[in-house]
Amino acid sequence: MVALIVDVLSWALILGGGAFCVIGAVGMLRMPDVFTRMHAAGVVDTAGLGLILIGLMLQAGFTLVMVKLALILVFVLYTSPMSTHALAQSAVSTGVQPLLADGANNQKDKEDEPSKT
Amino acid sequence: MMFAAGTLAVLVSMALALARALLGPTIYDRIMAVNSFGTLTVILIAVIGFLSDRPSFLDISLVYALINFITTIAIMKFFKYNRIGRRSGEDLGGL
Amino acid sequence: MAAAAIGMIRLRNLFAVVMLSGIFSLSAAALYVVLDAVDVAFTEASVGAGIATVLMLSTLALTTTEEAIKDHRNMSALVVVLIAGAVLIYGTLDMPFYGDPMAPIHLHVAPLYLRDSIVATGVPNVVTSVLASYRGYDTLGETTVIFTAAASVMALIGRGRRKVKHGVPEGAPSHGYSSMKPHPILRVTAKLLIPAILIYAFYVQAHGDFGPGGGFQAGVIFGSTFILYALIFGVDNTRIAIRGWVRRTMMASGVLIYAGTGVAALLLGGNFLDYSALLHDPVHGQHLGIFLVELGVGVTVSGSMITIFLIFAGQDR
Amino acid sequence: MQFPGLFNYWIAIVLMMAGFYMVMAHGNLIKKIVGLNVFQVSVFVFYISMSKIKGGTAPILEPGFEVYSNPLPSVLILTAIVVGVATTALALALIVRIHDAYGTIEEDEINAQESES
Repeated sequence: MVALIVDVLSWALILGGGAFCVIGAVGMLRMPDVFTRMHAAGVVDTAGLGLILIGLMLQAGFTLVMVKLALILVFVLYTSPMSTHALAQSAVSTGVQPLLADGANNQKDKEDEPSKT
Repeated sequence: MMFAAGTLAVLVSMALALARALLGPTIYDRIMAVNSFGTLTVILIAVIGFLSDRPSFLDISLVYALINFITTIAIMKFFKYNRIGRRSGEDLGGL
Repeated sequence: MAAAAIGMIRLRNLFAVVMLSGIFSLSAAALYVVLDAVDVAFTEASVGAGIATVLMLSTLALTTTEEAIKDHRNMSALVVVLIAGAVLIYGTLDMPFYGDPMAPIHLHVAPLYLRDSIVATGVPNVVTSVLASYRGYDTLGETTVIFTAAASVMALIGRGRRKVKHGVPEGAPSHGYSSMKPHPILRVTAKLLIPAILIYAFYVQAHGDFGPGGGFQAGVIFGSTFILYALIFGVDNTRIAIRGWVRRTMMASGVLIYAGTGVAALLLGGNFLDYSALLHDPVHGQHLGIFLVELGVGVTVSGSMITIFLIFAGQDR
Repeated sequence: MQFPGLFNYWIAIVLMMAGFYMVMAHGNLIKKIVGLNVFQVSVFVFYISMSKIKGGTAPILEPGFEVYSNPLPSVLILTAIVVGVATTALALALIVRIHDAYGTIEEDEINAQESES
């Protein structure tokens, strides 16, 4: 009985995580500029990875594997906001220039315009 | 079965992230795509470990989680400090 | 797997090559996991995604980031490549099929390794035991190659400040491996992460006998820790944290540990690198020998990686 | 099953062709190094795919598994990767020196400077 519940739960979690991954990736492809794409990437990093890893943890039970999965989760939850933060910051501090420089690259990344306000 | 479904989802997202890395107009799009491609690889390796009944291989994804961070920081730093004075995003035109 | 391959093929048309080579190596490692080569995937994970990309970026920072725009459609090269590919594909028609257990490669020494290594060395990870024991000479040679490469990098660009004759204008701002003062968030996180990664490197080193891992991987992870430190706290601080003589001693002493293990076996009455002679019980001797050898590899690799990175990163002062 | 049985080699060969083309057709030295890396990875994939046995698992002995893939290519490739990165570092160091000496990393420009002097 417990096994069944655990199975169903991890099914749901893994499928949900997979769905979040795909949603995040689609968002990454479809969003209009860097910063909104970062939001989408954040979905993959947190919801997708988190749900899938928790689902795997349920499958693993109380073993070393579960500890490792938890470690991965903790590390990613540490590092992913960090790298997004660093990325956004450097994008802000340098990415402003291309639009001010000239209109040469407008045809390529004109989508970037809204973020520069 | 459920692991296969997870693997499939992750593979699809990897393809999408790859597309963003190939298309991405600015350099930051590419960095971001590399980063989330790395995250997806972490998931993929973890799930494949379960898929093949050898979950002791999670070490690899743990390494990825760590190394990925270092790479992103390095790339970010490089572009932040090296790009100053040049128009970033422009030299990507080769597409 | 196919997705990985497509990504790799796409790679060559692109300009932001270095970042894509990062993706390339990530997908290669995923492919290795699928193909059951977890140790290789581990190495590719720590090397390809981390160090190689960082080194490429450092070189880009030292030279130029823009390739001269010209027509790259080189017909003769394409023809040569296509002919070579066609010949190779013709050659593969005689190859054994994918996953065929009766392929010649699986019939000769591999069953011997798989059957005997657990008995002879007591190490469940066959890759480690083959690496360190059966093919010990090979690995010794490769460790020496790494040491030599790092020493050559030192000899080539390690000494003196470069004099820029042309290229990068003098007024260009520093290339970015200076310290990262205005990033409190990064600094705090790095302080939390660096010890964890170091401990993890030691775990990989010690756990290499039982799971994927070992000296090469641990060395690279250990090195990446210092790379992270250098990225966030600055190259100069890293030079203080791990002095030049420490780095050089690490590079050299790893090879010495390796060779010394072999010589010790020689002195104790075995052959060179015959670890069975190290202790009374041959299996324990093998185990100890493998441990020592992996330690040597790890020390050399980490020393070399830190040295190479610091040389590249410290160039632009 | 004649046809699909060999696709792993073909993937390696296609990769090799990509890397080879990159080495030959591009004048930029860094691009050449990246091409060499691609070439290198193609050889790795070739070896590793040969070592795979259908239904086998990674060569870390554990009770409950009978068929293991071949450990020998893993060993060779493992060391080759690390040696590869060391030699890449060496090549990059050479490129830095070349850039110091000639001010460029384009092959034809270097040749032009050579023939001038």
